[in-house]
Amino acid sequence: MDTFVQLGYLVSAALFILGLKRLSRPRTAVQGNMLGSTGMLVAVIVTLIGTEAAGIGIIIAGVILGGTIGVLLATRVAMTGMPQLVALFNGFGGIASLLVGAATLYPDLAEGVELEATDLATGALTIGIGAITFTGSLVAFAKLQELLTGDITQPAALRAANIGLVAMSAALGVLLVVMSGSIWMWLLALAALAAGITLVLPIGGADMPVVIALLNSFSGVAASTTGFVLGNSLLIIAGALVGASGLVLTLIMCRAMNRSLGNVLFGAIDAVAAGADGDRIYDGKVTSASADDVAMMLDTAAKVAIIPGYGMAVAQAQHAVRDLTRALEGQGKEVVFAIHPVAGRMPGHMNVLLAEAEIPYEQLKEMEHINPSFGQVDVAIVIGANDVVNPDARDDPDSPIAGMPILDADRARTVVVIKRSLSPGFAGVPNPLFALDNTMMLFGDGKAAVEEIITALADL
Amino acid sequence: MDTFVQLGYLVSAALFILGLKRLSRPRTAVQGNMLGSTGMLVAVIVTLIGTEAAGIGIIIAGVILGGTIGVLLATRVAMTGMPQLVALFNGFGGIASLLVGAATLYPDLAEGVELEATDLATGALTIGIGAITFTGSLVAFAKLQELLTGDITQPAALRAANIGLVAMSAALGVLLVVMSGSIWMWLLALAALAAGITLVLPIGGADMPVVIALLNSFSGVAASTTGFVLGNSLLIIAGALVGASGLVLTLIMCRAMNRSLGNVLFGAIDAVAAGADGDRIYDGKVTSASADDVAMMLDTAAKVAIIPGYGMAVAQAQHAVRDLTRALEGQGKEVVFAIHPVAGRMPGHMNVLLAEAEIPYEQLKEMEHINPSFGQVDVAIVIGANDVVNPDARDDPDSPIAGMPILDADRARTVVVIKRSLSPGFAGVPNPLFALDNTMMLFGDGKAAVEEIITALADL
Amino acid sequence: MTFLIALTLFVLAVFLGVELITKVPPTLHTPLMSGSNAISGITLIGAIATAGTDYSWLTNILVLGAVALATINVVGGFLVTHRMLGMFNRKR
Amino acid sequence: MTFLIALTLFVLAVFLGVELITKVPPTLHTPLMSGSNAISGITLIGAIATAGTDYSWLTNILVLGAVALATINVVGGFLVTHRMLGMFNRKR
Ligand SMILES: NC(=O)c1ccc[n+]([C@@H]2O[C@H](COP(=O)([O-])OP(=O)(O)OC[C@H]3O[C@@H](n4cnc5c(N)ncnc54)[C@H](OP(=O)(O)O)[C@@H]3O)[C@@H](O)[C@H]2O)c1
Ligand SMILES: NC(=O)c1ccc[n+]([C@@H]2O[C@H](COP(=O)([O-])OP(=O)(O)OC[C@H]3O[C@@H](n4cnc5c(N)ncnc54)[C@H](OP(=O)(O)O)[C@@H]3O)[C@@H](O)[C@H]2O)c1
Repeated sequence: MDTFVQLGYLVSAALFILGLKRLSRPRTAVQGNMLGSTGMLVAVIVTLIGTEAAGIGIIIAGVILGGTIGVLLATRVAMTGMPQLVALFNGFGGIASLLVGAATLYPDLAEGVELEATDLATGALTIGIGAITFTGSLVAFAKLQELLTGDITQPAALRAANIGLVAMSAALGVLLVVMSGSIWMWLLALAALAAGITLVLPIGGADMPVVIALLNSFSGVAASTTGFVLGNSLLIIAGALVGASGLVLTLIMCRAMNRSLGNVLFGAIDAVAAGADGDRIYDGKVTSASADDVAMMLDTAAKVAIIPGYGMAVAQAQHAVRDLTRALEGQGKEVVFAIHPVAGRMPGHMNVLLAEAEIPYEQLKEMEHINPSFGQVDVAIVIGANDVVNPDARDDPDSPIAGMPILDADRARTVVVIKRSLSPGFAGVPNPLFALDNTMMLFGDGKAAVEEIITALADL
Repeated sequence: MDTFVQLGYLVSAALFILGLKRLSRPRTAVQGNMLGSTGMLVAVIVTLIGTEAAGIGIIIAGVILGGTIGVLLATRVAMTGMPQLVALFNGFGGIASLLVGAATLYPDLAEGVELEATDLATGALTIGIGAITFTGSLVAFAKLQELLTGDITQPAALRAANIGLVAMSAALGVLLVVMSGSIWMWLLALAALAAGITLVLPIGGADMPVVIALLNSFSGVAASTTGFVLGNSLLIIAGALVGASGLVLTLIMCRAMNRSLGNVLFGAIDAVAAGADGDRIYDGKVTSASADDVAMMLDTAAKVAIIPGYGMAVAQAQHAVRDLTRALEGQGKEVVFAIHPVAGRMPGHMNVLLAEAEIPYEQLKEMEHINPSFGQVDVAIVIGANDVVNPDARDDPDSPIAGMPILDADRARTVVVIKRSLSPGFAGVPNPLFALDNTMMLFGDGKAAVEEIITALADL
Repeated sequence: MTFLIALTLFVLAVFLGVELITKVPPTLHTPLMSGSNAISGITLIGAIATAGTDYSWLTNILVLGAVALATINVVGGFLVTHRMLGMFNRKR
Repeated sequence: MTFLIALTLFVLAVFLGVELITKVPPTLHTPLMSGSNAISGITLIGAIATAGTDYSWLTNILVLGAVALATINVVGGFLVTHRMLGMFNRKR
C-alpha cells in the first residue's frame, strides 16, 4: 500500500515538474496548467486510497465546501481583479499549511509525547511561515481591492514592530523545540500572524505583485516544511518547487523595476514621500487638448504607438482601444503596442487585457524592441500609463524611481496622454512628460476618451 | 554518524549540481570543474570517515594506484588524443560500477542470503550497464587511437549478434532476480561485456563522439543503480545527473549532424558504403594549385575565412594557421574562422585546438553566424575539412549525408582546399566542392602547406 | 524517511525549481504565479492525511478548515490560471 | 531508504540534469563531456563503502580493482577537463 502511494506521489511530482516547465513557455502554458492539475488530482486520489479514511466525512465536507468557493471565486472575478484573487488563494494555502502543522503537532504536544527535535523545528517553521503567508496575503488582497486605502502614517514604526515580531516568532519557535509545549505553538502562530500584517502594511500598492510572488514562495516553503513534519515526499518536493519558482519570479520582477528586493520590502514609502511638488513642474506648461485635436493629429500620422498602463485596466478601455486600432489600421496606418514589463499592477497585466480584446500578439512590442524606434513614431498615445513613461527615471539620478527602465515615449514626434487629471501614478512622483512641448493631455476617463477619438476620427 | 555522512553527501550533491551548471557556460566552466572536483573530494572524505575503515589498506592501495595512473594519463596526453582518453576514463568508471555491484551481491549470493527483488534487479542493471560501458568504451578508444583500423566487413552480422547478446543479458538479469544464484551474475557480466563490443564495433569512427557521450550517460546510470544497491543517495543523484546530461549531450550532437540516435548507432556503415564513385565527379575538373598561386590569390583578398577540419588536427597545423592569420592581418586583411559544430572528431574539437594556438575567441564564428556572409568572403581556406563543407549535404537529397548542415564555403569568391589527396573524409563520400570552377586544391600535409603559403606571401 | 533524505529531496527540488523558472517572459508572470500558487495548495494532501488520525474536536476543526482552505487554493488557482491562459491562446 | 524514495531521488536528479545541460554551446561539449564523465566516477565512494564488508579474497580483489579504476576515472577526468578549459581561458 505504501509503495502504491509513493509511486502515485512520484507520478504526481513528475507532473508538477513538467507542468511548471510548460507553464513557463507561451506556446505550452495551457498544457502546463493541465498537467499541474492532473498531478494534483493524482495526489489527492492516491492519498485518499492510501490513508485509512477514518476522517472521510470531514474530508468530503471540506473538499465540497472549498471546491465550491474556489470555483465561484475563480469564475466570477473580472480580469482586472486577478492580482488580488491570486493573493487571496495564496493566503488560503498558507493558513492550510499552518492548520495541518498545528493539527499534527497538537495531539502529541497535548499528551506530552516526546517528539524529535527536527519534527518540532520543521513544525515551527510550518506554523510561522504559514501564518506570515496568510495575514500578509490578506493585507495584499485588501490593498489591491482598495479595502485598505489612504497613506500609512507610521511606516517606520510598523517596520520596527515587524522586526520585533519576526524575532519574537523565532524565539517562540526555539522555545517550542526546546520545551515542547502546545502553548508555545499557539503563541508562535499569533506572533507570526501579526508579523505578516506588519510586513505587508507599509509596502506601497505598486509593489504588491512583487509581494504576492514572494508570499507565493513562502506558501511553497510552508507546504514543504509540512512535508517534513508528515514525512511526505510529495509535499516536500512540490512545496520546494513552488518556493524556488516564487523566489525566482520575485527577483525577476525586482530586476524589471531595477530595484533590490530589500528596497521593495523596506524602501517604497520613502520614495512616495519624496516626490510631491508637481505644481512647479506642470505650472503653465501643460497643453490640454480635445478629442478633435487628437483626431486631426492622428489623421496625418503614419506610425502610431499605443502605450497602455494601469489606467486602461481601471477604465476597462481595452475594447475601445482595439476599435481605435482597427480604425487607424483601416486608414493604412501602422499601429503597435509598447508594453512595459511592469505596466499595470501585475506582471503581464497589459498582455492579458489586450489579449482579452483580441489584439494580435504580434502587435505587442516589448520595451527593448520598441525603444530604439520611438524616433520614427509620429504619435504615441499613452492611455492610463504614468510611471512607465516618466523620463525622470531615465534622466534624473535623484528621482525616487531613478534607474527604472522606461518606455521612451517622449522621443516620439507627438505624445498624447489620456488620463483623468495630473495626479501621479503609483510611485507618487510627478511626470515631466506631461509638460513637454510635444505632449498634449486629453483629460478624461480612458474608455470615454478613446471612444471620443474614434467618433472624431470618423467625423473628420 | 550516519547524519554526518548524509549531510556530507548533500553538500557534495549540491557541488556537483552547481559544477555542472557552471560547466555549461563558457565564462564559468573552469570554476564548474573545480566545484565538481571539490564535491568529489567531500564525498570521498565523508565516506572514509563514515565507514568502518576495515578495508582501509585496500582503499589506500587502490587510490594511490588509480590516482597515479590518472594523473599520468591526464597530463601526458596530447590535445588531439582527448577523445580517446575520455573514452578510456569512461570505460574505467563503467567497470568500477560493475565490480562494486558484483562485490556487493556476491557474498550474499554465495552464502544464499535472501535478497530483495529490487536489490537484485538494480544489481543486475549495474552489472549489465557497467559491462556494456566498459567494453563499448574500450572499443571506442581503440577505434579513435587507430588500434582498430580497416573496414568492419560484417556489420550486419555484428548487429544481429548485438541484439542477441542484449536480449540474452536481459534474460540473464531476470534469471538472477528470480533464481538469485551467483552463476547468473557472472554469466550476465560476460554476455553484457560481449554486447558492448558488438554494439560499438560496427559504428564508424566519425560517430565515436556521439557514442562516447552515450556511453558516458550509461556510466552515469550504472553509478546510479549502484546507489540503489548500496542505498547510497549521493551515488543515485550524481549518477542520474550524469546519465541525463550525457543523454542530452548525445541528442544535441545528433541534432547538429541532423541524424537520429538510431541512425548513428545502426546506420553509419551503410552511408559509407553508399558513396564511392568519386572518380566521375572529380574527373578532369579538379584544379591543382601551388602555394605561390594561393599566396597571389590571397594578396588581392580583403576578407579571408579559414575553415579548419579534422585534417588540421591530424597535421597539428594550428600554430602554422595562427602564423598565417597574423601575416594576413598584418597586411590589413580581415580574417575569421568558420567553425562547424562537428568539425574534427569531437564537439568543440576545433575550438580547443585554436585556443591552444592562442587565436582569440572573438575571431571564431559559429556556422549560423558566418553562413549568410560567405558571399562577401574573397578567399575561403579549407584546411583538412571535408564533410563539413560538402555541398551535397545541402543540395542532393540522395546523398548519404543529406540534411547535415554545412558551412557554405562554395559560395565564397574563391575556395582553397588544403588536403593530401582527393580521398574522402569520415563519412566516406566524395565532395563536389573540390571540382568547382572557383576551387583550387593545394595538395599536401596541412602544416607544411600552410607554412609554404606563409613563405610565399613573404616573398611576393 | 530520515530528515536528511527529506532535506536532500528539498534541495534537489529547489535547484530544479530555479532552473525551470529562470528566463520566463514577463507575459507569463501572472499565469505562472497563479499556476504555481495552485501547486502550493498541495498542502491539501497533508490535510487529508491528517484527517482521522485523532478524534478530538479541536483537531477535527483544524483539519476541516485545512481541507476546505487548501481546496479553495487548488481548485480556484488552477481554474483562474486556465481562464487567464485562455485569453492568451485564442490569439495564436 | 526505501526503493521508491531512491527512485524519487533518481527522477528528480534526471530532470535536473536535463535542465542543466540543454542549450550548451558546441564549444563546451568536449569539456562538459569529460567533466561529467569525471563525476560519474562517483562510483568510487561505492567502492570505498564496499571495502571491508567482507574478507573473501574474491571480493577484496573486486574492491581493489573498483577503487583503482574509479580513481583513475575521477582524477584523470577532472584533470584532463581542467587542462582543456585552461586552453580556452588563456584567451579571455
Ligand atoms: N505591473 C507590475 O507587475 C507591477 C509590479 C510592481 C509595481 N508596479 C508599479 O505600478 C506602476 C505601473 O505604471 P503604470 O504607468 O502602468 O501606471 P501608474 O504609474 O500607476 O499610473 C496609472 C495612471 O492611470 C491613470 N488612471 C487611473 N484611472 C484611470 C481611468 N479610469 N482612466 C484614465 N486614466 C486613469 C492615473 O491618473 P489619473 O488619476 O490622473 O487618471 C494614473 O496616473 C509602476 O510604478 C510600477 O513600478 C507594477
Ligand atoms: N566533431 C564531432 O563531434 C563529430 C562527431 C561525430 C561525427 N563527426 C564527423 O566527423 C566529420 C568531420 O568533418 P571534417 O570536415 O572536420 O573532417 P573529415 O570530413 O573527416 O575530413 C577530414 C579531411 O582531412 C584530411 N586530412 C587528414 N589528414 C590530413 C593532414 N595531415 N593534412 C591535411 N589534410 C588532412 C583528409 O583528407 P586527405 O586524406 O586527402 O588528406 C580528410 O578528407 C564529419 O563527417 C562529422 O559528421 C564529427
